Amino acid sequence: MYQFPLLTLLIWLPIIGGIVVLASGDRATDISKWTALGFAVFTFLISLGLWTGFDTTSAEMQFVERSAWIPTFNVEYFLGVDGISMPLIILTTFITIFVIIAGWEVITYRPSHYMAAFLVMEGIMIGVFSALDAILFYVFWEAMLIPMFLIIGVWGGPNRVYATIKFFLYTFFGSVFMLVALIYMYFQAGSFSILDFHTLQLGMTAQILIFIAFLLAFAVKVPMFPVHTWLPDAHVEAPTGGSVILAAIMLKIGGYGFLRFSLPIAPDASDSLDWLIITLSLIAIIYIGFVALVQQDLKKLIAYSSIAHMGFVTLGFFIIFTILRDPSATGGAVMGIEGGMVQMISHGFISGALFLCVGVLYDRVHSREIAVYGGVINTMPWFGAFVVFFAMANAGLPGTSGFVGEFMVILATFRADFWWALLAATTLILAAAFSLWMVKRVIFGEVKNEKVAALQDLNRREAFNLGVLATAVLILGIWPAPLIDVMHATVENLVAHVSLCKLPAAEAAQCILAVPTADLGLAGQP
Amino acid sequence: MGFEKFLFYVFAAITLYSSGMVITRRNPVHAVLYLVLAFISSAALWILLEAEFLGIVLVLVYVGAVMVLFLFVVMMLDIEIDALRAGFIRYLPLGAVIAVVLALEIFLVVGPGHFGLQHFPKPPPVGSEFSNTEALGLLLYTVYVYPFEIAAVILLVAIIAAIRLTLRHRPVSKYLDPAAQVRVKKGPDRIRIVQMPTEGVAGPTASAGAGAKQESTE
Amino acid sequence: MEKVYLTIVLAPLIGAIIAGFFGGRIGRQGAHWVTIAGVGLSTALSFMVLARFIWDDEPVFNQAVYTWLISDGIRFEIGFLVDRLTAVMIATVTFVSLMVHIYTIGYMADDEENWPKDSRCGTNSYQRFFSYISLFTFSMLMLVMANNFMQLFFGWEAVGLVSYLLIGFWSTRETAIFANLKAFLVNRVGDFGFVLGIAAVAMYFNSLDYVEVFAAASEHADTQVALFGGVSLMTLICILLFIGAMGKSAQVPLHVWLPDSMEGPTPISALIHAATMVTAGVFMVTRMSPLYELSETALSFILIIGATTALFMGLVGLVQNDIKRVVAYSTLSQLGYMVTALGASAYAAGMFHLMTHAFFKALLFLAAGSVIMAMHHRQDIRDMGGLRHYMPITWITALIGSLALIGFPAFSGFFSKDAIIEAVGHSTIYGSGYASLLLTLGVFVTALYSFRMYFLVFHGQPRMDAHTREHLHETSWVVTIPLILLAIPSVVIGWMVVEPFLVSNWFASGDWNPIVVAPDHDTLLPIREDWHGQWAFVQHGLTMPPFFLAMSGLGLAAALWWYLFARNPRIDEQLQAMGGPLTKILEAKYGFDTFNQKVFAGGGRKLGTFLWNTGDRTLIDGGMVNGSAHRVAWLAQYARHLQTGYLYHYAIAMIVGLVGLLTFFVVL
Amino acid sequence: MIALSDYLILAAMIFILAVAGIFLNRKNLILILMCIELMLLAVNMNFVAFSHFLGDMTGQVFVFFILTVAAAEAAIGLAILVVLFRNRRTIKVEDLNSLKG
Repeated sequence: MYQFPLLTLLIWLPIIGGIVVLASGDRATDISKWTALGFAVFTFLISLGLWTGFDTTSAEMQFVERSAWIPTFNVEYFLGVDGISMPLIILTTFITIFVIIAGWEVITYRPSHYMAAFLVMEGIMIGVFSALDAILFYVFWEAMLIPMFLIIGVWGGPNRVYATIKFFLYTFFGSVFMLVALIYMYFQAGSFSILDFHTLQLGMTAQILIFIAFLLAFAVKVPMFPVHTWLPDAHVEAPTGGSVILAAIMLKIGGYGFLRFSLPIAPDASDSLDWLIITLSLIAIIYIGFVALVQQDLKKLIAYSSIAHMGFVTLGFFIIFTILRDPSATGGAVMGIEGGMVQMISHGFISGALFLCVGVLYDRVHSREIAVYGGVINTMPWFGAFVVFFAMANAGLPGTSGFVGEFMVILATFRADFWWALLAATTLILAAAFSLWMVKRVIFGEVKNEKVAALQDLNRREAFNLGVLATAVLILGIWPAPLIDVMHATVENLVAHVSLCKLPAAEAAQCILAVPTADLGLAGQP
Repeated sequence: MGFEKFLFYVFAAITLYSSGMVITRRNPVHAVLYLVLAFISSAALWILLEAEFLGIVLVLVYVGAVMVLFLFVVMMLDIEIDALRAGFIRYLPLGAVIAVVLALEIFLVVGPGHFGLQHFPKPPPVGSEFSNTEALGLLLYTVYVYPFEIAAVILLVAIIAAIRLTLRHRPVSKYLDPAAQVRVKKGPDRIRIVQMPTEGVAGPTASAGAGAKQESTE
Repeated sequence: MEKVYLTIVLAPLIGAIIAGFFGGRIGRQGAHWVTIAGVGLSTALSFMVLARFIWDDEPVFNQAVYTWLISDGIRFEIGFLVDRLTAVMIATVTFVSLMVHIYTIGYMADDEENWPKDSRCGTNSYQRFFSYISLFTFSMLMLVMANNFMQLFFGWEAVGLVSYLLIGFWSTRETAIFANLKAFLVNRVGDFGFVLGIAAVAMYFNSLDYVEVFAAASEHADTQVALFGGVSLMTLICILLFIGAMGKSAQVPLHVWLPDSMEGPTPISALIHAATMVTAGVFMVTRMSPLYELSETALSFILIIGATTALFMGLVGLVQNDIKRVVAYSTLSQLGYMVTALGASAYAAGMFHLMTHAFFKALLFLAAGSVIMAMHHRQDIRDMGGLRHYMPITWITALIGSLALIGFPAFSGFFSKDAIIEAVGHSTIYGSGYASLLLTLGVFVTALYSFRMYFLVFHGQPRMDAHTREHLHETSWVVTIPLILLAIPSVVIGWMVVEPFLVSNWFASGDWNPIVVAPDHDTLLPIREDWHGQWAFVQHGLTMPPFFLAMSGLGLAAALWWYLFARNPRIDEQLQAMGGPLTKILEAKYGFDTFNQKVFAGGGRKLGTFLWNTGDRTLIDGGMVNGSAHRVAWLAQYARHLQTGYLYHYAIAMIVGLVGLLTFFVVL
Repeated sequence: MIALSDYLILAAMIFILAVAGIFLNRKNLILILMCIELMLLAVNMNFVAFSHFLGDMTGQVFVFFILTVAAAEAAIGLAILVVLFRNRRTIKVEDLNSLKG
């Protein structure tokens, strides 16, 4: 059956766009900017086709494209989306538009290259989310580093070399272990298809090693404590657009990886090591919350807050095993994963918007120090309103998208353990404390100095960016059902898959999870 | 000992001797000439192996072009031979040891024990109607046509690279740049309007005045 | 009816949006008219709903508006549950809100003066203020009309947000933005418990819908949770939810934000921090009565917290000199009364006091605001005095409010407060004796601080400076009309509703009874049995200790601050000096603020700095990240000598390697 | 009859001589280049010999390509040498140590 190759188009259109923009060069910057924006908007419109054409009742991969790539090693060009990756792709195409707009006037050094880098980045990230072949995934995964490396390294701040190298080495360090795991599974499964990996029976030792390999890759990306320190540095040095993409989308790739690889491939290892992830997540929530509180640099503060929020994502993903182990539990696992997913999407909007806000200030004053500001609302009332709004969303105020994920994860965590839920819920206090204390020092108060007094309120471009993001945050907060509906079938299937023991018959005695009745009757393929 | 065997040993001896000379002659010109000899005798050996086309190519292309290039370069550059030869003896022991070890090992592998006639019998000689060149050409232009094209490109790249590397614009040499001539536009490229100070008619008086001043300072 | 309820909720929201986003375009007039129209419409419809509940026996409305999301079998919905309890709440909320809207026209008229000259934020602050209070009305209505826990939490936080915005409304004042941050954070501490309570409900009931949860509550009456060595599930849920209420309704020890919140403009102190938002906790517990009735431990906890708040916060009110802070501590104390009533299972009495308090406390705050306006935004009661000559309407209405507050017979506060004290007296659960004693003493304290303020402000010699005195005059009609309109219910509402509220269980309609009381907790039973009409109740009250205590408090206040003060203006300071260490403790507000500031705020910051410096920067970055880089660099120092740069070295190395490999393959 | 091993041994001896030549003339870039040519000759000799004894023309095709590439290599190598000499006035390998760590 012929199917329109929507995913291929989504991946390559922005990349081609990037090349076109690159080729158009800086002679006529207006043309290249408009071209870039055109490509970004067009990609976004096309990506909406994923949403409208998506069958929410099915947990199968959709929009599948499959053709041989490197036949010798059975590597395929294998694309497809399900309810987990589809929202993330749309988030990617959506956020890219704002990144392009945000760089419109601010980037004066080779603007066309800047725009091109983001377009290429967009295509690669869509590739990561839609690849179903492990090698294809790995190629996109690593390729993603290149544009980001350039974005930070070329348009970054004064300490950008340190930050880029730290960023690059950190992420690279993690991902090589993943490659080893992928190759190992290739030898076991005879193909690089991720769906084949899902149904692969693996012994406990193998599962644990694979799990740790994936953990190293994804934990760096998420980032989880204690491999998070690259993020604040990268954020501080990155240009605004880079920070937005980094926070809004790249971090999500780690979370996505847990759902696509760790959980379904090594459910028994995830089950036996879930305490590790939960501990790290809770540390991220509390420890990082306190660290964020004392940051003197706006971007660092938001970066740390991102880490804390991503802690909720991993907590939601791995809390499910405690619930699954408990025979008396009446559900909650699905809610944990869905909460984590919603948190990822919502954090994409909120952190992106917060970094745009910092960018607005930085473009005017060229400082990110909190101490430099004070009383900004007196000269920039609309901007102040947006910052307060997004800070509230960051603190998880109901009615904004930030609440939905946090609420669901806390609800799910409570089913697993009261004390974990108690610790997780401290974020209500900590997130409010660091967000609003920042607001108090930057936005409110008397006009602190002449720089602040000379500030001009948002221009149309900035107001558009923040306004659209604020609308998105509100809509998602007021009516998240469409988002949940999209992922519901997939997540339920994933939980069904994860709740079965995958150990071979010889080790079946070690199964904590339910033993599948039929031989490898692993509840279909998530 | 058949004639073929005789030829083999003669040419093999010449090849080895000239190779030895290549690495031991003080004068690079001699070394290159010996290298040429080694190549020619190898070509003869290849013809013995019924690889006529390659043998001829080796002589024509390699000896005729590449080695001449070597010779040309060696002669063009003004090289201090003695300085280059220093340390020759010093490294002889190490070189000898390595060579001996290497030789032993290779002989262990490629000796008659593995590659003797009983393992690889001499193929029957092909008839006179068989053309080695034709067979090679058939293969090159059908199965290996893409690598062949690529090889052509590599040669082209090598030519361009060599030219580009050695090209230099001598400031003293006069030459025309057609590209620049074509690009000339009306206006500033063709005509240059030069600002000249007007030489007023009152010049002599002014100079007279200056002269008067000079006189007064004197 | 769904459309009516939607209109009630959305009309203020639409007003808020128009005034907020298009404030500059529609101007001040437009802004206050559009918001008043919105809230006015809500008020009218709310009264219509109330009327239909009273006379037409309107059926209970419980319906979802839309599904927020469904996950794991739990439906999260946005929907309304409107029964008589809700009807009373929405009528009270919208009415007080409407009064405050009207009053604000006068109060905020010269608001630009509160902003620095170069502030672009101050230009539309008038419109913004209206937008906020309308938004608040929307949030509060969402809270009280919710039919599930999630929406309750939405309203709960949304009112917190608006409260945050309004306390920090004059954002150039350092104290204001300190207070709003504090308010939000302390509320968040409460919400922290609240959200865990909701999570517990979701876990054990698999639903967040009120009706479903309440129906299943009795099944879980004996469920034990393995925490703290075994605790009843109901106790856990109820205490967790009540922690939220402690934050919102400012109960000890989470009360610290309320006095500071007086930094906000006075209309919102009346609306949010007296009449409506702070009573959300009381409403919530009443709504959850089917759950609370199942846990005596939780009720005792509530009782003790409430009683403690009621007396000790009242005592602090005695030493305050800021007119708004006195009222604020009085609010704290009265909230304590309401909460104590809940602890004694006298939910109806709690709701009753909530309602009467909404009127008379809003009245008192608005009167205080009127005084503040006349005094050119000076708030120290020691600089006032004799205002009754200049501001007769404010004086009379303030007197009515104060009398209602101290529970003067036949005023609204009398009925509600008496009912509470009596109910607590009948309660038998743990801590009821303590609570009963504290509440009774509290009556005396209430009368004392209320009339201390009243006499200092309205009686005696004027003590303000000459300039202010020249400009003293009664405030405009937009201020006085709400005062009068609030004064009327402050007097009569108690008389009107005491019977339906307390005696005939009016809240129950059909087979739906929102206020569930276990038979052995029914502390209002004696009142019901002994009911012979309002007159009899008043007469009975005249023989009870609370009345004598109130009167003696009033008398003492009159003696001290009316009679003695006229002769010796320094009497206040002398009295406080006599108090000695006691005054110190009261002035320090029992040290809560200092403690929080030092331990939580300071400790948190210190901990954060420590974790950042030691954890992130030294251990992770210094040790692991840059450390490994340094190790590599150190190694490279030695390894770099291998790179001689001589071609032949590389060639030789290559050949030696080749020989090595060959040896390996051939020999081995 | 000449066996395959004879050719292989001959090729090996040429190769070893070339290796030894690199050791002995380690300072003379031109001679190093010539030694590399000798090595390639040895390799080609192997190819031709195997091609003959296995009756497979592919070996000769390979030699053909090697010759092509070797010619290119020699051309560029010599060009680099000329440039080097022009810039440094020497081709002594000892002087070429910019890559020293």
